[in-house]
Parts: sequence; C-alpha cells; structure tokens
Amino acid sequence: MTNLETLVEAIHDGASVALAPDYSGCAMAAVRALVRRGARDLRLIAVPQAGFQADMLIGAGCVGSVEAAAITLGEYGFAPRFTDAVKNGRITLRDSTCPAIHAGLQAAEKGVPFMPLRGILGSDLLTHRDDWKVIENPFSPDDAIVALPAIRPDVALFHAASADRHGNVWIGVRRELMLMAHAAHRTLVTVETVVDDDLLADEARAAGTIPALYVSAIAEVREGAWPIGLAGRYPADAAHLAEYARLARTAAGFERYLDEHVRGRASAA
Amino acid sequence: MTNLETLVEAIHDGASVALAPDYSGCAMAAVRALVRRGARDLRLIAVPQAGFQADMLIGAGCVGSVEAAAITLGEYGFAPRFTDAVKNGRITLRDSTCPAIHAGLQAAEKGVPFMPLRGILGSDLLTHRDDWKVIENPFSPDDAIVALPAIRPDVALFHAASADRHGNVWIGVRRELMLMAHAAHRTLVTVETVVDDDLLADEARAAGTIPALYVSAIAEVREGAWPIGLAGRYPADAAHLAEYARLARTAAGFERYLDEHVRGRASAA
Amino acid sequence: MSYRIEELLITTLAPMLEGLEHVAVGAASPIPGAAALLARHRGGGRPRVSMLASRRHASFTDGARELFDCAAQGRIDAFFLGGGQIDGSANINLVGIDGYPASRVRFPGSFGSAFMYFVVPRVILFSLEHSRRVMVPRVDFVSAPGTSPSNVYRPGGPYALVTSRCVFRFDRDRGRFALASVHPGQTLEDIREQTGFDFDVPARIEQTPAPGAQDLVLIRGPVGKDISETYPDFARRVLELDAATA
Amino acid sequence: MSYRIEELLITTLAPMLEGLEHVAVGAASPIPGAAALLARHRGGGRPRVSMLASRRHASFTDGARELFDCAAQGRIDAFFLGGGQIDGSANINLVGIDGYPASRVRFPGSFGSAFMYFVVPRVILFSLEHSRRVMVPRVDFVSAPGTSPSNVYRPGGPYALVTSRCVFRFDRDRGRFALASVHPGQTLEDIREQTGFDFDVPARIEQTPAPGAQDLVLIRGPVGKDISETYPDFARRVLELDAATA
Repeated sequence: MTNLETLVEAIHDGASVALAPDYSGCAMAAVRALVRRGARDLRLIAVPQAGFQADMLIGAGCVGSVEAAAITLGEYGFAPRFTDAVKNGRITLRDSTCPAIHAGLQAAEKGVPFMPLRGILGSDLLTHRDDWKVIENPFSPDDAIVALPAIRPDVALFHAASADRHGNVWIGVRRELMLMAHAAHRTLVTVETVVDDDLLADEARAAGTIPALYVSAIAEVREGAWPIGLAGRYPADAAHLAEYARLARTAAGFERYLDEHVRGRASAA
Repeated sequence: MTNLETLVEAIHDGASVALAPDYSGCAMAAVRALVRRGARDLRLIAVPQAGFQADMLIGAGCVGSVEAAAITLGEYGFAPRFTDAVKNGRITLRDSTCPAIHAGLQAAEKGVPFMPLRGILGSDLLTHRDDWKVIENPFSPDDAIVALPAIRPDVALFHAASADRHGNVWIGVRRELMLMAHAAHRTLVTVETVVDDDLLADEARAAGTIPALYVSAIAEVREGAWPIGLAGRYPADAAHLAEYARLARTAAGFERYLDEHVRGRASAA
Repeated sequence: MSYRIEELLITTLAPMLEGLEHVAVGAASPIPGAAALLARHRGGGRPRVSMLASRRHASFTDGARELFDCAAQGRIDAFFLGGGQIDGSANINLVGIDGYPASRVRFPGSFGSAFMYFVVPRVILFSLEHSRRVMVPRVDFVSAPGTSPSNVYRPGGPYALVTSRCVFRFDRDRGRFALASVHPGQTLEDIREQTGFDFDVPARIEQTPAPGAQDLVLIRGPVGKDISETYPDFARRVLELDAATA
Repeated sequence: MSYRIEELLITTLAPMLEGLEHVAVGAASPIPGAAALLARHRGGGRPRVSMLASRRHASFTDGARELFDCAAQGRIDAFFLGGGQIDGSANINLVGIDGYPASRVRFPGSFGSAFMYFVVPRVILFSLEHSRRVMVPRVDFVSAPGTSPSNVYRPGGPYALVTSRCVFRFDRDRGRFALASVHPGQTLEDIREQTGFDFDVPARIEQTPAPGAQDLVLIRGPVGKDISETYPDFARRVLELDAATA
C-alpha cells in the first residue's frame, strides 16, 4: 500500500495511460494528484471512452495525445476542455471506435502483435489512422478486414471498491478494468477500502478480482472516484459535475475550478 | 428449466460439442444421457483438454472427431478408450495446443474469422492442421505468425454450481465456461441447484455469472459432475474414477462399466 | 388522449422492435429505451432488452467489450445510433464539422458506431433534431458508412431514420431513404425544407399513427416506472412520473 | 541427513528459480511444485508461485486461457515441461510414438507446450524417467521445437533438462545439451548408456550437490505442508507427511 502522491509519481511525463470510462472505475483523486504534480505529455488511452478525467487532464495541460472512441461528459454535455484543445490543435487525436480499443488491448493481453476486427471499412477513422492496416482474411478470398495493432499502455490507472493486503483488487463486473490491467505494463489502483481477508479465497468475490500479479501499486483513497460515482458505493455528485461543466466552458473558469477543487485540496486529495 | 433427457436431445448427431476440462465444469450426467441415447458422430472440442467425459463418449461410439490439446484421465492415467480409438483410427484427430483452442473460441466470441497466435511454428501440430495458416504480421516485416480459424461450436455443454429462474448461470472463476457460452451457437447447462434470487442483482455473484442471453437450456441435476468433483461443492469420487480407469482398459471392461453405471442408472441419471 | 412528441416517438419506434429476440440500447437514450421496454411489455417479455445505462436491464458481465462481442456473435437484433450529421446515404458523423483533426465543431467521437452499424441487422437512426444542420447532403466525417461494397462483411446496417418530424425507411439496395410516414402536424413541405438530402417520396403520404390509449397507459405506467430507474429526469419531466410514485 | 531422490530433485530445481519474479507450475507436477515453493521460502516470498492444480496457489481469475495470456505478456519467468520423448535438440513429443495420427503409443497430447516453450524465458524440462525410451535421437512427433530460426518470435525456450540421473543445460546458440551435473550414485557411463542423443561433456564432471540439512527441514516442514494441500499422496508417500499432521 502506498499513498496517492507516491502512486502517481510512477506515471512519468510522456507515459501512455489507460483510463476507465465514467461508468466504470474513475480515479478522479489520482487525476487531481497528476494535475497538482504538473504531469506533461501524457498519452491518454480511453477504454473505450473517457469523461471528466480526460477533460480535466487536457484542460490542465497534462496531455499530449488522446486515443478514444469518444470524450464526453455524458448528460453534462460535451467535454469543453477537450473540445477547445481539439479546435486549437493542442492535442494529437487518435480517433477510434469502442471495439477497436478493446481489441487492441486484447491483443496486448494475448501477446499478439495485432487483432483483426470486422466493421470500420469505409469509415474516415481508417483514413486518419495510419497505424491501422487492412489485410486479407487468410481463410476466405476477397474479404478485407482491419488489423489493429496491440495497445500496451505504460500504465493502467483506475479506482476500485476494494483491495486486500495481498494486493488483489475487487472490480466486480467491471471487467474492462481487468483487461486494462492485463494489457498494461503497470497497473496503479486507488481503492475505497482495504479489506483484511483474502479476496481470492472467497469463491464469490474471487470471480471479480484482479490478482495481485497484475497490480503494481495500490493507494487507499476514500471517495477516490468523487465527483464521479462508484457503482454500488456512492452516486455521482451531480451538482458538482454540473458546476465543472459550467466552469470548464472557459479557460478562466476552468482555472478557477482547479484553484478551488484541485490545487486547494492537496491534503484532502 | 428442463430435464436431463430433454436437454441432451438438443445435441444432434454430428453436432460439434465443446466440453470443459476435468478441473472445471464437467457435465458427466449429461454425458451418460448422451451415451444412453446412443448419440453418434459428435465432434468434440475439448476446452482445451478433456478427460472422463471424452473418454466415455469415445468408448461408447458417440464420437466422430476430437479437437483437443490433450485427452487424459490425469492422475488416473492415460484415457484408455481414447488411446484405443486413436490406435485403431476410429476417430478423426485434430491435435491442438491449449491457447490455440482458447484463441479460436475467442475469435468466435469476437465474431472475427481468425485470431493470430504466437508460438506453434516448427511444431508438427501445424503440419497436420491444414485448417491453420501461417501469415505475415502486417506490422513487422519477416515475422510469420499462425492464424487460427474461429471455433464456433454448435453446442457448449457443461455443469455449474447454480442457476437462477431467469436462466443466469453462476460459474465463479471458471471463466472458460463463459468463453464457451459466448462462442457457441447453443449452450446447455446442468446445475446443482436453482436459486430463487437473481444472480445478476447480487454484485458479488454477478461477476461470475453467465447472463441468460447466452444460455439455451438448463436442467437441475444434483451431483451432475459425479464422479468428477465440482470445486467448492464436492470432491471427486476417487475410488469410482480409479474403477473406471481400470475397467476401461479393455472394451469388455468398458461395456461392463456402461452396463453398471450408465445404462443401468437411467432413472438416477 | 393527448400525448407528447416523446410518446409519439416511443410508439413509433416500438413496432420496429417487435418479434425480435434482443434489442440493445446505448447510454443517454431514454426514448429508444422506453420504446424497447414498450415493445417488451407488448410482446410478453420479448424482445429481451439490454440497456447499457441501466442497472436492472444491463445483463452484461464481461466488461465494456461484451456489447460489441455480443453484437458480432449475431445476438443483438436491433440497436440505435444517432449523429451530429446524417446524410442521404445514411452515413453518420459523430466526430466533427468543418476540418479534421482541428474541427470547428467537435462532437464526442464515433463511439461504437463504426462497428455496430456493420453487425447489427436492424440499426435505427434516431435524431430529435431534424434540421438542415443535422440532415446534410454529405457528412463532413464518416464515422460509419451507411452502405458498403458487396465484398465487405456486413450483416447489419441502417433500417430506418426516426426524427421529430417523420420516419424514413432505408433501402439498402438503392442506398437511399424513402419517406415512410409524417408525424401529425408536419407536412412534406416542412420536411423537404428541413432536410439537406434528397429522399424518395411515395405516391400517397402516410401519417405516423398517434399513440393508442393502451400504449399511453403502458408508457405512463409500467414502462415509465421501469425507465425511471435509469432516466429519472426523463420520467419526471416527460412522463410526469416521480421516481417515488412510479 | 539421508534423503530421497525426489528431495534431491527439489533442491536441484529450486536454485534455477531463485531471483525470478513469477514461476508457474502445471498440473500433476509435485516435484516442480515443491521446488518452486522451496525457492519461494528461501527467497522470502519471491518468486511468486502459481500452481495450477492448487486452490491456495492458483491466483488466476480469467479462466483457463489466463496462464497462456499471462505468459505471453512476459509475466511468467519459468515453467516446466515434460515429454514422452525428448531429443538432443530439446524437441519434445507429447503426442505419440510410431505413426500419426494412428500412433502405436499415444500420449495425452501437446497441452500448452507448443506455446509456452516459445514465450516463457526459462523452460525447465523435467523427466523422472531417464532411459533411451524417453531420451531419443529424434522425437517421432514435435509437439514443440527446442529451437527456432532467428526470425521466429521466441523470447522463451529450454533452459535445462533435469532427470533422475543428471542435469543438462541447454545451449540455445548451439542447439545442444551439455551435462551440468551428475546425481550422486550415477556415472557418465550410465548416463551415456541411457541417453539416446549426443550431448556435450565438460572436462571436469560436477556432482549434483546433495540436499542441505536446512533445505530438508524446509521440504519436510513448511514446503511439505504447503504441497500437501495440492498433492496429499505425494506429501504422504515421499515426504512422509500426513495432511492431518502437516
């Protein structure tokens, strides 16, 4: 077990960082710690889409590139700092589609250089992804298929409900977090609570547990997903998220948000 | 919910049937029902290896071909009816290696025609599998890799601890059973018990549950894995398994076993 | 019985889902979600409905990829897609307007459209906004194409486009939309005026049927109660149901 | 202290695993399993040991494929393989002898060998039987090859061959085994007599060190207790430990 600031030190400037979508395990406290540290040139990989985490990191100038099927605040609207950065060409875009990101991570999970995927042909996504290739299906003539290179993030970063003292992390049905951990070189996790028993010894919880083998470091951070919710634990702080969406519409408003809720909250994480 | 005999009626002669390994969810009661019915020309797919289920079906003349990384009775020795059938050329062999079977099923799960896999090159397995192809890695020159065609079984057949009345099936960490269900056209399951609550509504058990969406039919069969064990429920019946291994060494002994424990147990399943 | 446009859209979409085995509904889709639930109520439990945003109606247990794998397996019969721009060839744009990558207007991104559009047999395009801003002659960025050459693996594709003004059916062979019905209060002229692409018009123009009394009872009753778990705002605002009373 | 051959093999294998991060042990492998646990006891918890046959030491939660995916990710440093036949190029045969598919002698099959042999850096071949029946000039069926051309992706491969008679190291560049040590009671002559393939012999022949007293205490104590959960027969028969007392 480590603390939050030490945890994010392992995310070097320039690292590729896989992030969970808003409906899964968002490590918002860790994102705030990254902003405070002044991280630079992060290459975000949204699995397969991202929201507040990505928007905040982009707005704070921590991000060099984004690979995502979508960046959005969902019911709170478009992601304003992302939109602004795109318009002004401040980040490199690698637009993708959800299953292509999953397939790329699965290729890394399986240690294969690529994964074939149906669809995509004729989409302008393909035009702009020179790292994607169209190959022939070797089992059927005249049948083109897209080959997606493995996505092996330097770091997978997410928040989960619990971990045990052996370093196992419980994620329940949020299996994209397990895929991220399998695919990434290092996996950094914040958790609500550390439990005293062995998650793998309980046959029910074992099924939703990432073994310690894949986990590089864990920090216990209460409400580590706040203001996003954590399924089964606490709901999203809707008023706060709406406030973020409103302030982040302008660069000045976003700075005000950071001053108030990120830079000013160092001790409270 | 259905009964055992009706369940196995859905397995037509000539069907490809994916079976679990002895350490996972063996549907031994269903196998006995198939033997009683006199099933023919089944194309077994061991995920990725099989034991007593395969040996018994092969001995009873129910099997036309076997795709497997191994067929063995484990600590009870080689699989005698399998060995005998191989020596006498009575079944078609499609020798494989564990991860190739998983990768083929994952290709079916993802709806792609093939999956690349490292290794295998230089193995005689490749020589004898004209359905496997060697292709070039499109992302790196002079880098050959094996392409494995999707394995989409007609039927996945296994035994699990419990199901609920919505048709959801709890498998815990035995995730190869979920892969089988995703990959197969139809999934037939025997379970120890049917529970009254909703497996998907419980966040712990949900993580180890195959949704009803993938499950075609369920039959409640107590000790449906017997004489194999079911992890967390009951151990293997070692004396019985040893007796099988001894009797099955000869065709006559195997017939005696069937008479005593399969054909004679119709009502007891 | 008086009704709201949202209710008309729900009863318009629901028949497109009847007789199917399994309908999936993405996030932030209260009207398609309610339509799927209405179809299920009318079908006595069929189709099965998987609503990604719902706790009660999301039955996936293999992570975010399962929706796409499930569709690729042929286990999802209908799905809904939208678009910041939609053109007359059913191409959809979820990426941005005017330039790429530095678009003048940037949308969130393509989500799963570049895949689902290919593998789900019945993709229903749904757009509340029906104006020349959305219904364009040609999308600025093709997130997912409406049609594909015959040698492209594509069991799926566009089935209909349902807007706040009308219903178009898509003819895959001709690669064009045809007006199927016009909502009460709308005219062909209005629709032509607000649509940036050309479409076929039948000799006799049908009107979209108003919601029946029985459907409205279902929508404001059990369907509303169900949808309010996932979309409490929608249930309260549109169906006038409180989560507490629903 | 007197010892059994199994204990000698355990203390011979364990040093090959020291300093590693993660060792995986397949099913039906009590001696490699005990060696891995001994290495872990001596290393203060390192290497991590994943024993597939164990409940306590099997930490995989993604089904039967996870072992292979995990190895492909580079997260498994050592693994054990056996062979019905093993030849001097470290090719292994787990399929059958004399003909294919209708082999005269049929083994269970290749299991994961055709993959693990390529991706695990340190594959230790282990065979209790050391005779010309197993150690052959050329295997009848190559389940997995000992070496590969330089353009084949292969971070892994054979490291050593440990038998009931001796230890061979494998030289990947030369593609040959070299005798590393001879177990107490064995002679080079015996080994040559019982080995069907040619191998290199150093000028001075080392003897495999007998198990130290401290190691025997560990093996008959905590390691034996640990292994008896998975292999009660082995613990009882070889280590003379009862599950009840262990």
